[in-house]
Amino acid sequence: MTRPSTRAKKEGLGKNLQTVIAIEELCWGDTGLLLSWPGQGLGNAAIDAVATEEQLERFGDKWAAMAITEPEAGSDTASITTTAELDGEEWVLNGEKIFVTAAERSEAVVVWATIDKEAGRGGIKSFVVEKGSPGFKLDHLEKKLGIRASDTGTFVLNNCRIPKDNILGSSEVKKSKTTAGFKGVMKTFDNTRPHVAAQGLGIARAALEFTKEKLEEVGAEFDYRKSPNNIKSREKDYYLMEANLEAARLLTWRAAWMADNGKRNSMEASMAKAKAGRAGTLLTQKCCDLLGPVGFSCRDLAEKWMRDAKIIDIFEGTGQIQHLIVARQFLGLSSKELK
Amino acid sequence: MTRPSTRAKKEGLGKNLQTVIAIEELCWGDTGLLLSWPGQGLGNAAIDAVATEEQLERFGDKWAAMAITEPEAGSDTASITTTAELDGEEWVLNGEKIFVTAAERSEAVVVWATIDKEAGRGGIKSFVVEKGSPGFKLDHLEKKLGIRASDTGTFVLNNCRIPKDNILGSSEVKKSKTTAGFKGVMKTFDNTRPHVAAQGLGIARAALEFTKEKLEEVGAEFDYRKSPNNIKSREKDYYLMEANLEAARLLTWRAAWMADNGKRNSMEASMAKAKAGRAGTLLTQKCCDLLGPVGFSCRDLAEKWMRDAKIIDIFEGTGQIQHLIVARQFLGLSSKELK
Amino acid sequence: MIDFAMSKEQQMVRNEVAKLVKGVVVDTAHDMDEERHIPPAAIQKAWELGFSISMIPESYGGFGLKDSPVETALILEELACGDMAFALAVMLPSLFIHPIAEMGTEDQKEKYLPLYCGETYKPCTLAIQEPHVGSDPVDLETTAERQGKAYVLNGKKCFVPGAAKAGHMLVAAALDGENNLFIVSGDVPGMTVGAKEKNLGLYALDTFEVSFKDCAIPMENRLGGEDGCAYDQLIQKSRVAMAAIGTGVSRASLEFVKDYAKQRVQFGEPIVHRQSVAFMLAEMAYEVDAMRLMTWKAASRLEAGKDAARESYLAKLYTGEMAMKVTDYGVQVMGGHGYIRDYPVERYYRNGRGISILEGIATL
Amino acid sequence: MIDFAMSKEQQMVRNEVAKLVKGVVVDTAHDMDEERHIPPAAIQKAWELGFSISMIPESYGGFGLKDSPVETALILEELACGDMAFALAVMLPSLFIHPIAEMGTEDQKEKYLPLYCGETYKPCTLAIQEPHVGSDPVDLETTAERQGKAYVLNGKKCFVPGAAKAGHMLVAAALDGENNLFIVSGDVPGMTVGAKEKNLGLYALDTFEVSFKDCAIPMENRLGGEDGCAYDQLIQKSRVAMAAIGTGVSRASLEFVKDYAKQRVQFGEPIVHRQSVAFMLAEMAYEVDAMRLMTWKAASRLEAGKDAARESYLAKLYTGEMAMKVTDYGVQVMGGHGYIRDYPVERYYRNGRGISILEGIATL
Repeated sequence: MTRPSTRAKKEGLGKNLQTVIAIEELCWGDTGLLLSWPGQGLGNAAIDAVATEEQLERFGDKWAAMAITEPEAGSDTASITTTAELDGEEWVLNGEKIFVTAAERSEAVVVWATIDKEAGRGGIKSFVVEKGSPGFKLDHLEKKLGIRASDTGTFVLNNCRIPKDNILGSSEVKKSKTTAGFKGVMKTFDNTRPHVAAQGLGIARAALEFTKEKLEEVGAEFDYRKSPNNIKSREKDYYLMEANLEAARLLTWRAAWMADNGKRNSMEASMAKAKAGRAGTLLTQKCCDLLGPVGFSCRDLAEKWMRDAKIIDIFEGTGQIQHLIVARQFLGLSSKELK
Repeated sequence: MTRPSTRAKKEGLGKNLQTVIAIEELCWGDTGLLLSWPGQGLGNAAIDAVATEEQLERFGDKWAAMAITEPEAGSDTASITTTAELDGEEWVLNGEKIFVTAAERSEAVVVWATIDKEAGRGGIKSFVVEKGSPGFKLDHLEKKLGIRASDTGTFVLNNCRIPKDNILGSSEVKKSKTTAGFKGVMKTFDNTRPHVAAQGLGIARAALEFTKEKLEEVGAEFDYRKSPNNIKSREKDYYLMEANLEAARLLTWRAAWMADNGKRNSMEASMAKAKAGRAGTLLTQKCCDLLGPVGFSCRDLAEKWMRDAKIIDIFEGTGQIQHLIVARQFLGLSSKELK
Repeated sequence: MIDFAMSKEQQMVRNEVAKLVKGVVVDTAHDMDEERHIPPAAIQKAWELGFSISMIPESYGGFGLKDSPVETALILEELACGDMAFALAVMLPSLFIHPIAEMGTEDQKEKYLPLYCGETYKPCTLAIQEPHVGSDPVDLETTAERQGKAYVLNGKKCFVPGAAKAGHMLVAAALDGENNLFIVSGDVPGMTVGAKEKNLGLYALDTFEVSFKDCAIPMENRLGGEDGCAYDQLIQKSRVAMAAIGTGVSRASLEFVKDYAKQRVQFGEPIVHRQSVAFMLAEMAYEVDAMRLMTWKAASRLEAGKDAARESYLAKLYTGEMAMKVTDYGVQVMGGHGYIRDYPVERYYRNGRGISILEGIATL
Repeated sequence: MIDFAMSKEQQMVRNEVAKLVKGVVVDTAHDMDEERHIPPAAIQKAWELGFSISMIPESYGGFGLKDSPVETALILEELACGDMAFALAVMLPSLFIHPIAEMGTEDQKEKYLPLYCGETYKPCTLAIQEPHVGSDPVDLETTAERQGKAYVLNGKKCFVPGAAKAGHMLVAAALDGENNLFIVSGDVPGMTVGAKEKNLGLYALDTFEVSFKDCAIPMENRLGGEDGCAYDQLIQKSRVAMAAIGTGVSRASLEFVKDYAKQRVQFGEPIVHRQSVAFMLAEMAYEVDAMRLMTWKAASRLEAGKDAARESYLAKLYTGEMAMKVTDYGVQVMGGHGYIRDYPVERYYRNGRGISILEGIATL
């Protein structure tokens, strides 16, 4: 249900839309859990998207995490310094990867590394590194603000050796600055940004439903007829949150629907992620505020949703990066014109 | 009362603070009117700040407007193209100046022009051009969103000739990129930004008081004791507006107080302007919303305050420019590092 | 079935309106605003496209097409993207025609629809909003009281578009605590139409305060007869219509400043090269899309014959908030130029405030 | 007379606290949070600076200095800039000592102040907030009823700091509809202190739910005796104290990310070179200043002996909103690193939410 790319091919259109709806439901439960779901995640999405038949055979059923970020390369994915060098029949990888989701539970990790630093983006490739590969070590797991059910870790690659065939896509280095190869890897994100947005919808809806229930217990009334200025403050806050959630949901559905219908959706995917990330963050903060003591205590889940929701504004491209993507595409600007 | 710089010198400290308080009161009345007050405005502030004794004698009692902006030079004041060339005992000015406040009513205009385009900022000087000077023509007056009692106009300078002594400050061209001369002129704004912020306070307070009165007439109760989440939406909105207005006021007072106490306040002046401009804009919009039909009709003044308030977010440096100034100073960045 | 694509027919309708707007609105909107007047010829041209009467049965003078709230939402966005006052003026007769067609008795339809479904635009209108602070279209202060064979109306309405020239208007009033609509002839005694209102926005649109003092109207003029009408449904349609208009006004501001900001050079580069400007435009872009999607969702429910209380409420609430934000950003991006009435963003800003405030001034 | 300068004395006090924070808080705040525990030695060190008892007359064990709400606000901001949980723990006894000193009868002062104004930090506390949604410190559900020579308390409190170890606490309850405070001994029958609460923030601070079931306390334990106390004044002081703490937490986030953002290089430049980041920092900077000025204004009114109902309300409302916004920006500026507990902004974000929610957990 949550791994659309391979199955969608078989079952026809509409899978992206089905996926974002399913993800909202699952994250209404727990986002950390969803992220700890075998095979759910960027690693498998990348494999599904670009693996050869032979690679699909070898890795298709493995739970694969994705390792991009480095201590000095966050939003700036093009500046990664982990290297891969071909040595006979093996690639030798060296570097450090942080913020890897499902670092501990996964069976393999798709590691981004450069095979030619001079080539910039053109030299960046992704490699499937299976757990147990020599020189591949999970250094530590992070303690986080939220999504604590999910394990996030740091890997160190110290002369890590993997088979030559573990490279995803071609090993050819394109010398131009923005190559098809790098763009191909980045494209994975166009598909997954609506998924991340949907995670935000699930968290926000859970918080909102709980808040509504609790407010009704103490006399709040929700009547979609009355002028919003004559009602109680907490009631109007609720309506505004509901409207924002609905707006984020429709933007998310649209982006997924476009993917299902073969339309380029890079801008719309970023719109969804930008809106859902921000709306979810503000909405869960407000829910805690309206709930007062119930929103600050860990006895109920409102505080957890506030902690969880914040990640949607951050991972797989911060809100600022999403705005950059939207603005560049909407205005037709290059990354040099709008930095 | 509203022209502090010359008088403050005689009467001692506290004049900036007195001025911002007085401006708030006057703009509680009407900002357009304040801007049409003889001698109130940037032109006189510039003359007061840098004029020689002889010039003070000649222009001190003249109502002087300020002409900086050009069709292609708005926030980017350094790029002005109006030229001044010395021809014997006269300066000859050529160019077009827009958005000149009190264009029609003033008796003289302080015009910014470059005497050496190659020198960049170093070549920019200001000149007192009296009404009636040959080649100096008020082209037209603007129709505006708000502050309609104030006249805003466009001047065309076509071989406009003025006496050699009408230049304010030295005619020496400093070749460095950010010269003391240009900075001196820009410094005028450090002093006036809190004044502009205070205009915003006056408009916002008028709107807020009117709104409170009207809301009370239909049963709203304001009791500074009760938890803000249990009250009516319009009551909480009111409190939030009041708090934002108070925050903007205190930032404004602080900036003025610093000037009175000989402290460099460029950053704090921009903080006040940024906050007051934004808070006033949002607050007057919200007042109209809360007032419903009364906020949309011209029978009452709420709609006028909404139109007037918007100028505070724009003139004498937009909100974006103010954020730039604050950020550069707070972070210690040059204008090259943070564009 | 979730679908975000317009049908061919919907695209056609939208293109037709876009053509009209380009032809008779875009270049004249500024002058209409300045002169506080819309040329009747322009309105007549729009009338001839027949949107207001397409759903009216042919026997009453209409085209007998299926009523489509989604299509009407598309039309309203497009018209309002040209000019909000023009959009409201053009669609004005719908305020009277549509409720009669949907909720009127046979007699009422026969009597009133042919009057207004002809080839010439004839103003007829709807009076819902009341002029006091805190007024609420579902909590009316205007009352109707049964006296013998008449209903007697008392109360005050405001922002009634076209009231001065309207042959008839529907008036919302509470009868025994229930909201009802009454068909009122333009010359009925006890009704006073005030002078043209001056408002923050919509300078070009004629709106009026209308007062009723012991204004007696015949019993048969209660919309829907003795059963009354589905008043809440009218409110839902009115909310979605305003949401569509809010989307249009906001889009107009976005489109204008998008081009402006790409061309305006400051500090040696187009101002869109600055994140503060570019991010405002990005936010405007996705909020306009979100407004449209909210509108479409509510309109789709109405089109499917479902209750849209929630969706119409959220659509109006959201577009009301966002139209203000987007039109504010529009002015802000342009700086000083945004404050000058030579540029349309000034008008959008004033009109944008109307989306949340105005009630019952448009319908689907 | 409007004045924004700190007096020499105020500067001295602030510097002293800043030194303490640098010495015993900054490096340990993260571990205190992780271990959900504050080392008693650190608290004792702060206690020895004597802030909590400086205004208590020497005859009761204090220093007999003039009470200064402004000075206390400075202290609270500084402590909370180090760590909010630490600030609340250190100032905990004030919650009991100050109301007794200000509003207690002579007997109450004599009996209780010397117990807690010694050289050693001894916990005593205040129970105001109630655990239900919509709870309001001025609209209490906990009741006190007069029965013979006793007051009988019934109700539930939450977020009571230090309740488990407190020798005494003040409990807020409504007596005949009027809010009152009652002095309750830690071992009184009918009072139950629950397990340590787990909360969104303040992991290191011990807070508890406290229940009262027919809990009888002696008549003389009503604060202020038969006249009761100026309860609203306590609420005012409590609001301003929280505003000062909110300023401190926000400043901590601002200071941390200011340095981080100047050093963090992405896309070849420090991230502060981007307007989106720089403008967030600019907004954080002026909002922290605004929060502080709002706090100072309210504290000044209290210091002058004036009613500060309006100013204290606005200060808490504003700092509650802005502490959330500023600490959110703090996390956002740092991106993924902001989400990791190795950096303090994660803690500030959780604590920041407490400013608007928590009531009566601090006082001046």
